[in-house]
Amino acid sequence: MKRLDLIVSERELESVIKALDEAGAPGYSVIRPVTGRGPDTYVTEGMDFSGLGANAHVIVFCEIEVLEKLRVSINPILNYYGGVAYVAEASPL
Amino acid sequence: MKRLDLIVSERELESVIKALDEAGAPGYSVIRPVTGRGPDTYVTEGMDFSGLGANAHVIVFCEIEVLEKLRVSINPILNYYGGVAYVAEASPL
Amino acid sequence: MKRLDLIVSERELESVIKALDEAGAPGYSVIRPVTGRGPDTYVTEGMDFSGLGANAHVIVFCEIEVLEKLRVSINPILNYYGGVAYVAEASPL
Amino acid sequence: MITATATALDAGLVLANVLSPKVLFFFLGAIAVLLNADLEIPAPLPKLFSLYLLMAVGFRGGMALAKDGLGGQVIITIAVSVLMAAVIPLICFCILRLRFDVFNAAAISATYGSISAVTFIAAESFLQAQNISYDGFMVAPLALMESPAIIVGLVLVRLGSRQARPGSDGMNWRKVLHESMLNGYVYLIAGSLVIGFIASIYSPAGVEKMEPFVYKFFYGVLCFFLLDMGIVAAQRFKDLKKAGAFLIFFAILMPMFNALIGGLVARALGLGYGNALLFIILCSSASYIAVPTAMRMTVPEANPRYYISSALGLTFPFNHTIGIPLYMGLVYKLIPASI
Amino acid sequence: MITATATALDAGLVLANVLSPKVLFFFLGAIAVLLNADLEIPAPLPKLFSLYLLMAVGFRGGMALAKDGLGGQVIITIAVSVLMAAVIPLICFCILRLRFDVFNAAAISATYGSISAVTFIAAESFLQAQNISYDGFMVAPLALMESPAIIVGLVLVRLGSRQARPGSDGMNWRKVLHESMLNGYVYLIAGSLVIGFIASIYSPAGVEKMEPFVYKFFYGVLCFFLLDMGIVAAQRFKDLKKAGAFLIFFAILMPMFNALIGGLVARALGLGYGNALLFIILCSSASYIAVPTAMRMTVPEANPRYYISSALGLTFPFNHTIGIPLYMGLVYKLIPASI
Amino acid sequence: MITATATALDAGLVLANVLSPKVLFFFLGAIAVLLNADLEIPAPLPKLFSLYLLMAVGFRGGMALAKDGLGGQVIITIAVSVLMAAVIPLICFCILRLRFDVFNAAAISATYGSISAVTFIAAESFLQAQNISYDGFMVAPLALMESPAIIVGLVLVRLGSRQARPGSDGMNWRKVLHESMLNGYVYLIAGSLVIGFIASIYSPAGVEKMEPFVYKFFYGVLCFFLLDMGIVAAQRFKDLKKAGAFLIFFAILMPMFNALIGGLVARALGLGYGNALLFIILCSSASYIAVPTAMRMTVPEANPRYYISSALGLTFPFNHTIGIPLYMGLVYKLIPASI
Ligand SMILES: Nc1ncnc2c1ncn2[C@@H]1O[C@H](COP(=O)(O)O)[C@@H](O)[C@H]1O
Ligand SMILES: Nc1ncnc2c1ncn2[C@@H]1O[C@H](COP(=O)(O)O)[C@@H](O)[C@H]1O
Ligand SMILES: Nc1ncnc2c1ncn2[C@@H]1O[C@H](COP(=O)(O)O)[C@@H](O)[C@H]1O
Ligand code: NA
Ligand code: NA
Ligand code: NA
Repeated sequence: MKRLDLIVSERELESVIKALDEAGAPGYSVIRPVTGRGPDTYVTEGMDFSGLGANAHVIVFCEIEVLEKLRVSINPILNYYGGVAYVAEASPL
Repeated sequence: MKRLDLIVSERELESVIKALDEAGAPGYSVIRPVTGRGPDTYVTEGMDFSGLGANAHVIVFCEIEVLEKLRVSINPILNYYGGVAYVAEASPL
Repeated sequence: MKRLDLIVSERELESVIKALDEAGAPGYSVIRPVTGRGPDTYVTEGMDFSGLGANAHVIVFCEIEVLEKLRVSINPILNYYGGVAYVAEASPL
Repeated sequence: MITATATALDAGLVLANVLSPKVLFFFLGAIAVLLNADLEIPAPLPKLFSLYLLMAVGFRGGMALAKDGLGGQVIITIAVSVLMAAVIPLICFCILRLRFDVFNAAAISATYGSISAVTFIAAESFLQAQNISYDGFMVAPLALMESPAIIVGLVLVRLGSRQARPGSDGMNWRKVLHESMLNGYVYLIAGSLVIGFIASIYSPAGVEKMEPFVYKFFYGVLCFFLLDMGIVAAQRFKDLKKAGAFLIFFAILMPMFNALIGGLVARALGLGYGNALLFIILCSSASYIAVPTAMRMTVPEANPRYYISSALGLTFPFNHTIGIPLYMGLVYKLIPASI
Repeated sequence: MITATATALDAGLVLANVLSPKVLFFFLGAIAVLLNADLEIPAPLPKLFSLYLLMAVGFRGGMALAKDGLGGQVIITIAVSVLMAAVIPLICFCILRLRFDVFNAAAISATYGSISAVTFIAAESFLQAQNISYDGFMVAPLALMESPAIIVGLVLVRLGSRQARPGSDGMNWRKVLHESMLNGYVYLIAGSLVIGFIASIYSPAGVEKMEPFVYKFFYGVLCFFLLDMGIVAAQRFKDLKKAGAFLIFFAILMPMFNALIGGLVARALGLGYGNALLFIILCSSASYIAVPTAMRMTVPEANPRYYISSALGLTFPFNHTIGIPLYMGLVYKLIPASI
Repeated sequence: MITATATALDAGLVLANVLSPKVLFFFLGAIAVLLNADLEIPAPLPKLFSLYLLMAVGFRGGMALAKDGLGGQVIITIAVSVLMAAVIPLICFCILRLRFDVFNAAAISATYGSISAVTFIAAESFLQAQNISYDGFMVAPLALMESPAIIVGLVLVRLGSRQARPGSDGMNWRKVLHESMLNGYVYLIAGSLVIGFIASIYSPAGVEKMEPFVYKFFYGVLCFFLLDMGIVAAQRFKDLKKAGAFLIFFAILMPMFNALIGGLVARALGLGYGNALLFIILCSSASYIAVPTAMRMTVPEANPRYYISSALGLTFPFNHTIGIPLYMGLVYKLIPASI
């Protein structure tokens, strides 16, 4: 099994989840709000009041085939709007 | 060292932590609320007001022996009530 | 690429982030509040009202060279104040 | 002739209720979901509102109890309401077994045996707006009706399911009782009631300082909370549609039937207009607090989609909009005016 | 002579405004950032305050609308304010293009075309403190000025950027309209306005129970919220400094220029003192709610550092401290006293 | 004879205090922990309450200060209270060294040198309920007593620990001073005090609008907060039991001893009944806000279990229930009635 960690803006969460559903991910978990920094962006809780929100952390445990599909649907979102996605190994307890 | 990621309902958190203590886990961290979806369940923040709560994410860094014990105590909880548990490699910084 | 998971008290978050910046981490994400237990400490949300806070979980995806520098700057903080840091493999989606 | 007047009255009551701020905010939340508007009340704000509402309603109940005393109808009314919490699940169970397995039928039944504190609060607001008096002791069943409903639900599971269940060996009744009686919300409302009672007697200065908090602020928080409940209910209603027509009918007809039973019992108890409405609400509303939590723990075989969605997605909105004024109409028909 | 009086007046107004609790709490937050004090108002508390403020200001507006009716200047004033939300971005765009690319210029322009609800609320408080009357209908533009500003912003991007953009193939105008009109906050203020209006007519008892919540409690929450806004604005101001002098000047001079236009239009519309000030605030304030959210989605090429930091880091504090009394001085000069 | 009356008086005072809503809600929280009820007030709600309480108490203090002025006993009383924050840790240290190492003894001492804002607030409420007047300036020490206590604590560590400590090379006194004076809560209470003072003079209209927020709402939030504190204190009490009998005795006897010193000083200062009680509370209460935070940073060798649990798990509940009325009895004995 694989483990995918996605960190995206809360604003893109909906489209990321749609992509997960369409790629056949067996499930996912979402943690928010997440703050952070990228190479040239900076996200704090400060904009919470405005609805702009902060980031969300999405964890997906899935087979490698699902990742292939996600690569196609999610990478463009990350490239356009920002965010990171990393894959690691994971095995059920 | 191993890293165990557990995602369970907040309602089962207490019994999961009890199992961790009994298995001799050197420590653990808990993040909540966590929302998410499994193959046929769906957990949102919406029931927050009701005390039913959402999910919790438990991270445990431990030796492999602890995992052996946890397999016995935690897997039945996950099978009966739902939730996921995945293991990965991890080494101290 | 490597994935570094840090769990430290919210009180040390600022100095940890400073260390990340100085070590040239390309970015990081922060989740809080996190509760948990170590070998002989116990952190709950209960002290939230007091400003003492709970823990924070910091995730860093970075090259191994950054980890070398962090080992020097962050390990002393963890040794003095507590907290854990674990490294794992990760590859971009 | 009388019927015509009563019906006309009902329509006026429905309008007065539906166009009150609290119900309009509920709709605002529900419509946000339908239009997919990006309106969200993030955790733990809804919890803040529900803690506040339970604390305030308990405290107010305690104050009223201290003023009115425990004589007359008080003890008997409370006792009968606890009885209703055990009887109603039995009726529900018989109906639900037509379509559902034992586990789901029992879990839904327990939900309908118990009560919705917010529906009760809304009914109090309605009575205040209509200038109809009621007694503070009617709050007490809010803290007492969860446990019997849960216990009856579990007995039904026990009797109904033949094979042994994994979790049920030497099934920890203690854990169940604990969960049902020491659920945080049940505990808070009961505790606030006791505090309101004690403080009214021994600390009038403290009570006076508490009053702006529990009175002036109350209705606004109720509106805020109902805004959130509108969102949740509309989301749950989507779920409910998947569960099929039977449960949809059940979630509307059962409260009405329970209201009728409640009305008849209220009449037998000799309750006045206000108390009778509140008694009916206790019977017809369904729990989405302690019971689902207890069911999740003790009957995980049941699908929360069924028992939560029916209570929240339909019974709750129904009672808040049409139910309360409808039951008021019922009260006018059943209860002799002289009381 | 008249100028001297007016200027003296301004200084008094500035002082009265700057030394009011709301502005002082704003400073307290800002100074905390400068001194690096460990003061933090964690999520989602600021959201609680902003939800409450929008709900209350909408409800109060609806109540006033129900009392005053929709006759006279109402419709025309609302229509013109919507027009201003489209015209102001065009002016801003021309100026911003001197230094910024199309994407950033358009995003900042949209921000300044729209409004800041909290600045509006602060201006209302200011008028109340000065005992100057204003009309409830002035709240309506708060819900109506976001969409035109966003749409004009996007049209500018379309016209200005020659090459095709990845996200813009068959660019989903529907999505944009949805985002701009069904933004949670816009929806909440509009919905609360409608509820306040309906309930005032059909549920006076409900409105009465709502009053302590929307009135008594209001100013304190505003102070609490401004404490947070002081923190955020000071953090954003640090960002703004990196963006350079041009944007800093823009973030102060543009609101003043927009205020002047607004003042002239208000005079042409024949608005009274109070309404004229609120109209000017609609023109001169910049959005940090719906517009940045929409811009992030539709013009990700633009750097949020520019459009959020200019609106929040400078225009917002400027308007709250000096702007409001300054514009009041402008109103006294432009508007004939007889109205 | 006089003693008998005084003792009888004490019992009445204890009852009046213990049966007030605020103390009863504290018990409700504590009992929830004992019964393992599932009652939880999730983060950041307790922070919301504490921010509000500090903001309101500071603002009210500022208002009172503006009314009463800075003459007479004001400056001297404030100065002496700051002195007490430095003297009390020295006494505590000598006692604690009997059982604890330098680090823990110093950290606990600093805790007891500083103050508990919520205990102070509760004492104000108690005085109001007893119709005993007090002065607004007594709030000022709340913002001034943290720093001296922290500094004395660190000096004790320096003097007491012989070997060099890792963090202490060129030990950043600047960082320590920053942490102690610009702690978020200390900053907020001081800032709100200044705002209340300034606004009272220059913005009476603003202050008037602030009043419902800081007065009417106050006691209810205090109860809500004390419900949470009851939960936290009971959890901490479990910790404290592990720490042994010495610390348990210390956590009850030390506040009483400090109260006695405080009472004698209050008498020497010629304070009236109300001010004397508040002065005693400043002496006898222990900090769980700025001091633990500073100790964690500067004396990580000390175990938080000791210094947090003693202050929160026992001293806090003791002062809230028995302490306040007990000290009032002390005031009646020590202070001549004529004042
Ligand atoms: N190297 C990284 N490690 C962990 N999180 C990151 C990293 N880079 C970016 N992020 C997260 O992804 C968000 C978006 O980053 P960006 O794509 O640079 O705008 C940031 O706000 C961080 O929360
Ligand atoms: N494949 C998955 N990846 C990540 N989280 C999951 C996955 N499956 C389930 N979860 C989480 O575990 C919770 C319980 O899932 P379940 O066991 O299917 O009821 C869900 O609500 C998710 O938060
Ligand atoms: N083995 C572990 N696994 C996961 N989290 C841990 C572990 N040990 C400690 N932690 C986290 O790190 C925090 C500080 O631990 P300590 O360094 O033991 O004081 C704890 O409160 C936990 O949140
Ligand atoms: Na019921
Ligand atoms: Na504008
Ligand atoms: Na003290």
